[in-house]
Amino acid sequence: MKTAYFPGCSMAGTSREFSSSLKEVLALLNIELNEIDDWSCCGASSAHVTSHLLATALPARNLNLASQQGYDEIFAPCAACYSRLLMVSREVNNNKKMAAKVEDVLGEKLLPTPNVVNLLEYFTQIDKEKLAQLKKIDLSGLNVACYYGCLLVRPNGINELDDSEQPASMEALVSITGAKPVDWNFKTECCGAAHSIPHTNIVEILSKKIIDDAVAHKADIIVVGCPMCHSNLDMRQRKIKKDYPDTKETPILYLTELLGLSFGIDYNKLGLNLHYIDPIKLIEKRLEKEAVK
Amino acid sequence: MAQLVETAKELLKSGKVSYIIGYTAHGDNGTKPFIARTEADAEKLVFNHHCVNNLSVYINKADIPENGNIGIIAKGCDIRTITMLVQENQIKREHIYIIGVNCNGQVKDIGMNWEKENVAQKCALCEVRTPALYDVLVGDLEDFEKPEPTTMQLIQQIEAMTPKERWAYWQEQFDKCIKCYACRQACPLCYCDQCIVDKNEPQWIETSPTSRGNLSWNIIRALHQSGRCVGCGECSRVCPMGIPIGILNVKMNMISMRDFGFKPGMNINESTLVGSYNFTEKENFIR
Amino acid sequence: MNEYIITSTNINQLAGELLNEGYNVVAEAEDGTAFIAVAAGSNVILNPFGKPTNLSPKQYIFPKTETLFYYKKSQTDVEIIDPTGLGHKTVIFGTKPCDSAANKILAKVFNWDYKDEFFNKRVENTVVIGLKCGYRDAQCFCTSVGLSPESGEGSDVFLTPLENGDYLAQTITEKGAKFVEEHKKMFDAISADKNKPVPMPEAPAKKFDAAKVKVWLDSNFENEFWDGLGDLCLGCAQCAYVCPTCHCFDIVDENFDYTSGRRVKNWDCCQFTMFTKHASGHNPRSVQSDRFRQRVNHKFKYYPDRFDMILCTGCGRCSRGCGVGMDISEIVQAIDNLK
Amino acid sequence: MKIGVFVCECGENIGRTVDCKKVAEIASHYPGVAYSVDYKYMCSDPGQNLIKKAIEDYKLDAVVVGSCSPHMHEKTFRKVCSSMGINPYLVEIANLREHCSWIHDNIAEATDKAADLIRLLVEKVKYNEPLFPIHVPVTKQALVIGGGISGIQAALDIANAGFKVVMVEKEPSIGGHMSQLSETFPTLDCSQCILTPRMVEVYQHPNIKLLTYSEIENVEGFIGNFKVTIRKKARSIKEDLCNGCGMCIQKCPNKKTAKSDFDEGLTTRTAIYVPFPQAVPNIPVIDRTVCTYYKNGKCKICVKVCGRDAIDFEQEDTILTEEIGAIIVATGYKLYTIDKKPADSPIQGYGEYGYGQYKDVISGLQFERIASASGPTAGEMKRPSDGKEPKKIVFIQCVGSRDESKGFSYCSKICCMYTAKHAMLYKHKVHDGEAYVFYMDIRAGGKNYDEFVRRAIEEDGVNYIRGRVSRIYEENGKYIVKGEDTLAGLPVQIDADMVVLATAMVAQPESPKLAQILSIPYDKYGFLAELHPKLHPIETSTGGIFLAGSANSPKDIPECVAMASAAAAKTLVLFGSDMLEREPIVAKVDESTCIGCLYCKKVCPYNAIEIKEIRNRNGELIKTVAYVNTGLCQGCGTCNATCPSKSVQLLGFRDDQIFAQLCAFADTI
Amino acid sequence: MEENKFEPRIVAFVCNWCTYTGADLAGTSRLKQLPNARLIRVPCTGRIDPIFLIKAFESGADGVLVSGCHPGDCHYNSGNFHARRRWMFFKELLEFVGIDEKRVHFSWVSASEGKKWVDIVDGVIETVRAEGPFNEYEQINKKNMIPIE
Repeated sequence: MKTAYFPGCSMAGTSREFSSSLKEVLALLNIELNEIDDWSCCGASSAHVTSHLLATALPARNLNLASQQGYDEIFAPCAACYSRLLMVSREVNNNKKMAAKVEDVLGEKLLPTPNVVNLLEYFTQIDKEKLAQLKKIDLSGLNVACYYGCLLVRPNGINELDDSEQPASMEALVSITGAKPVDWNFKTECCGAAHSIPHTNIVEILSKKIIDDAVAHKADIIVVGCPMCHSNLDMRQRKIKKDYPDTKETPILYLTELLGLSFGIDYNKLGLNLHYIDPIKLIEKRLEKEAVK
Repeated sequence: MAQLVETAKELLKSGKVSYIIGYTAHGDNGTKPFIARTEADAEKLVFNHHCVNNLSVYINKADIPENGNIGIIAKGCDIRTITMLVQENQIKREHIYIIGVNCNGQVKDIGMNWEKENVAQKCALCEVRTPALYDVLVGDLEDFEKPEPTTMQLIQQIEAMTPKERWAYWQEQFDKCIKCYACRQACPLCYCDQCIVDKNEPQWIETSPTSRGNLSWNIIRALHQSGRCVGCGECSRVCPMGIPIGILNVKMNMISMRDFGFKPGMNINESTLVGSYNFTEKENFIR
Repeated sequence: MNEYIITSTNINQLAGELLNEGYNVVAEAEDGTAFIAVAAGSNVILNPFGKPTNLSPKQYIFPKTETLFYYKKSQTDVEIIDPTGLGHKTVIFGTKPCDSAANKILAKVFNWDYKDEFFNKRVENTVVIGLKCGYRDAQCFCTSVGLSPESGEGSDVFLTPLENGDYLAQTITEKGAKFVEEHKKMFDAISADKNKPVPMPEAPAKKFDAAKVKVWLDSNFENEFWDGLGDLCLGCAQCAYVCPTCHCFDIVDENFDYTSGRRVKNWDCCQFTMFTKHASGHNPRSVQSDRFRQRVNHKFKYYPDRFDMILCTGCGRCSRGCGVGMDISEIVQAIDNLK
Repeated sequence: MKIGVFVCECGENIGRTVDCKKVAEIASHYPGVAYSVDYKYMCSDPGQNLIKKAIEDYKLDAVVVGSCSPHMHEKTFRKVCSSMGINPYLVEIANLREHCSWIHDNIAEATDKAADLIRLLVEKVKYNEPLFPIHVPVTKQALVIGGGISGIQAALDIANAGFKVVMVEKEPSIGGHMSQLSETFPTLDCSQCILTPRMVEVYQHPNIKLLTYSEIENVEGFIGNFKVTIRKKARSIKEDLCNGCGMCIQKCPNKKTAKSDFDEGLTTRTAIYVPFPQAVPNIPVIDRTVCTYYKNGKCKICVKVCGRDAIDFEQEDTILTEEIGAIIVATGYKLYTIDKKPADSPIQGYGEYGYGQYKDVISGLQFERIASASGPTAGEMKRPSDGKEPKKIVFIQCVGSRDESKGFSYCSKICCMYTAKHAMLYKHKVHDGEAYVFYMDIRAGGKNYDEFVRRAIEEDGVNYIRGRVSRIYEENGKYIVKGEDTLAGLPVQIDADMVVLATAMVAQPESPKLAQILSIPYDKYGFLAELHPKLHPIETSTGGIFLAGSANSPKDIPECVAMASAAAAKTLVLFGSDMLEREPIVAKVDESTCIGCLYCKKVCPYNAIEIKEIRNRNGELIKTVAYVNTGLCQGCGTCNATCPSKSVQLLGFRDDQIFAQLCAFADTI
Repeated sequence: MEENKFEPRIVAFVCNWCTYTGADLAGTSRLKQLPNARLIRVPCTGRIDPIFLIKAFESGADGVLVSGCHPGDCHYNSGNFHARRRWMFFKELLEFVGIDEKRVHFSWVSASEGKKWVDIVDGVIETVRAEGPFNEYEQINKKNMIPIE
């Protein structure tokens, strides 16, 4: 199994901390990510509301690049990229007409599409023991709400990793760190990503509900695996708090950051310093508490 | 082929098999089917490029007195027929000891020289140079120049014809037929005690070698083979009149491949095509 | 016996003329599978050095299928209609001695207790233009059955290839002489200087002594020699149908519809399981070895007994064509070598 | 052969477009036809007499009648002829009406065709052979698989008619799902009260042999002559000794080891247990998976307390075989698993409803238990999580059913009714409570059914909301039910105390396996298939095997009972005669030419082809050939067409008969 | 029928339970249809041996129609499934040896599809009429049948 790495725009931009923490963690597992050479937009942004063909051709190109470069699996940490790549690989395989059109657009033959995996699948593939061995700091005492958002375990029936309504795979990974995943309601509720730019007010309402429910179930932090979720929950949280003062400030971490923490990686290396809602204070507090006990 | 001889001797010595059906040298550079009953006989066994015969035909056609288990030397293609015979209840798997051979190509017909233009058609698209099923495997694979798949080409030519042309083509071919039934007798899967053509009351197929009888004979034979024929090509080979009967079967096989992804005799555990069905199946030709 | 020269061009000329005269003209097919009708304008293939055709020219005097009569039933009676066009005038070019010789052998059985008009009419109306044979292979054994690649036995006119490509034509029978007379202008007189026959390879060595073999057969119907002899025979009729002398046939009725049909005579073969199978299900020749013994005996014992002729011309077709390498000459040879 | 041809004018019906005189005239010239005549009404008495007379006068030995479709009068004319000593299968019917006169105008053409149709059959009938009905003996003992209400009803009907019945139930007690129910719609009478007496009746009936905690191992044979192998699982109790005092159960130390299936997991039970107090038979079972003794070889308290040393830890499964004449399959249903989907199952679960995650989101049957006086709450409305009385309750219909995305397209049929019932029961118990029902449609077809639903809405004030629920989540002790009111076109949100999911009926997971054992078809959901949805809803494609209850498809109690009685009736019809008479149109093997490739066996829809070994005098095997079990063969002839050597022939439609027809066709103008 | 006009001769093999009954329905509903088809009734399409079709052609048919129950409706559960698989090969085989597909027709006609039956019968007859007489087969028949004719 030769795996390609598809960063997508977020990893290079809004979610640099995701990217860096991921790299750091994998480094410990001495896994090196080999980026697809000359990758391009995954078509998630506005492509698929403007042109279906474009939205198909863009990911198809990347899939094909990967195949051409001899990869049989693509790892797309960004849930949006993942979703696009997955859906398109399905489409070109099942819809010959579309495949032909795409080939026409790209001006090249489509090779057998590689297997597409997201953050959860990627880490679930890694041997649990290996991860457990890396654990330096026990995060028990840290209550974590695992938030999957709308893409990580969907679409139902295609994404076979986990149940799309009551997923549990992230919890499994989180518990490696010793942190306690809380049982809560909004694991797969909408964060408003689609409206992120045009209707921030909607985003606020939706995101607030998520944060509130997490808090209501005693979560200290929310762990995510998707840049969109992260930006909505983290970046917008200040504004949310401004508009709804009752909101309890809750740091939002990427799964990789949480793992990194327990693997004893330096905060800044993980990019914890880049968060809008500073997680570091809270974490320190918790960990001290542990220490005192 | 010391390995082959040794294996054969061992089998006969141990009494695992009462005899072994194999090939022995015949003529200048030919072979012929041969039954080894003793270790001395086993010495005479050979395997080379001239072992085109499909010996599995002897499993239930020959009058060889059957006592105990049989050993047989078989190429991948022959073993596909053996698989069919097992699936069709003609022999129990445990009663036949298969000495599989890695096959490096065969000549078109007994006694031909081993040259590219003499390589049998069945070797052109062979997938079972190493058999899918055997009790012991002997010999090593060596590369050889595959022949042009002229059979396929011929089929495509015929398909390209108009119905009337096709009809004319086959009439010309079938008119040659003298009803010697060499095709039937040489076919390991034509094992009926009394072939439909030998049945009167009613005489579905006229026995006379005339255009009527010959047409229905060849059609019905191809039909009875469809989904069963493994394309060993013996029928075409033994036809004294040089009628390319085999391609009818090849054509049928192409259909079973296209519509069911099914190749007869490849997997002994797979259910046969004839006698099984799927609820939904190609029926665009049915109104 | 008169001798003439006929040029290869004249042979084709002759063929054309014969067609105009309404003859069936028959000669080797290009692919060498059989003797076929020569179409107007196409050349007659003479192939002295080529392998004998897969199928012998037997079919022109004893066809693979022949309608004996047609019938039409009504509620009360049956109407019988004779077939037409029986025994059409035919000329066969270039039969090798081993083929030409066959007709005489067959004539015996077809005129034995009952005179077979179908056969006789055909022989009567057929002119056989034989050809000296220059082909030798492992299966040839004409010399072992008292023939030779050079004999005109059974031909009406016998051709010998000359070095300049012409042929020496010898009239063997009355019919032959008459035929040549009728087409005189195609035949030139012999001119001593340029009549060098093409040198022929040595006649095939005798494989066995037929007389000696018969003696053994006379007393060894039951003998372990026969056991398992046919084990590997597939029991098809290739050997019999290509054979110039095999003459077994089967008579069946075929319906066209519910009132009319025909009675046909088709080739049959002693190697078929069904050949001797009784209605009861009992089969006196139950295993292939019995059937093969029958084949050998019929050719080298029964026929000689009855007609003082061996039912074999040594053309070796049966062996060449056999899919599993059964070779009758080898087997008879083996008998010869016994004890 | 002397064949008589009788052309019927059917009044004007045939006569108008077919010149029957001419047809009869033409037919009279066909070879083999000894007599040919036309008449106005062949099926009338004079017509029949005309045929009889002709048979006598002309010594006819076969008859072709040109008349209406054989589906109309074949029987009639066959009777007429057999009354004159002609075997009914030497009579053929040419369809001159439906297939000729009624569909053509041109008299010449129609007449030609009529003559042809008759000629074809004249030729065929020449090859017809006399056939005689096949008689198979009937074992007059029925097997009822399943001891639910359907099985009970069928068993009692048959037993009361005086025939022996073997009832096999896989659970330790009979009663099935009905015994779990509290009240039943539309009358709200107590389920237990009407069921228990019947259970006891079964137990005590002299004609019924009750085998609980048993399963069908194998079924051989055919209608009237089945041989059934039954596995009686080890109860670890000697049934003959146990008097059901229940001491062992009281004293069993591991009280809470297992969830109670009967209470749908709402309560726990001991390792040695009877499923429920009114269980029949009232004999405990030891659950070997949890019992301490089987775990670590110690305990044996039950042995000590049992006054009749009925406990037998070494007891093993026993295999018994029964001779059976007819089988009634009443294996019932199972509830759809609402839980989040199991990794292996192709069915999507309802994770969004949080069943299994939230204690107070429960299934229909669980609600039945809560509502039931014999249930865990003794019939009081208490929610599982904290035992509080739910003040707001939401019922969701069509959970599992009618939902393609979850893999079920069918309607579970009973949910509308039982949800209405649930809502009512709730309102009757919690007067100040609010009940909401989310529905797609209300399907209340049936006697007093719609009235029942209306009552729930109008008298008991249950709020019906037309729409689906998208999500349920818990928020400080409340369950937020988010859905849509499609009539108002508005999203709705209800903070409920308890949610009841009207889960669909699905087939028993084992039913495909059972179907294979019985060789009867089943649909893609695993429900057992009837022979014909309208005309043969009880029969299966295998003669002598009948269906009852929801093993066939979702059904409510009245339907199950009706169907069970119907199945019983079918069985009694079968038992009515000692010999079973069957159409002799069956396949026959020519063993002399059969080569035993057994493709016929592969294609036979009825497993009617068996393998027969042919041995010589010394008992050595010569060959194996196909053999047709005429008891099973239904006469489709697929084997005949498949057989390469035509060694198997379908009597009545043999090759030579069809060949003859085709030869006759050759003369068609 | 006047001489010059060609009237195709059609043999129709139909199953007893669906198509034959469907044809009955067509009759009882008085749906007019062309008179060129001759029905041969068999219990099930499973019984229809491809060899019937060949014999039909030998017997001078210009076209053949085979019809039975829809998949799943088979009175014998699975007879028509095996038939369907058989035809799949047979049809292409016939085409391959030069028997035009326009002369061999297959259909599912249920007992309730009287109208469909009529459409199919008329359809087949017209297609074959357009094809003209099956000369190829006539010729090989003649070869045997001389001098009768």
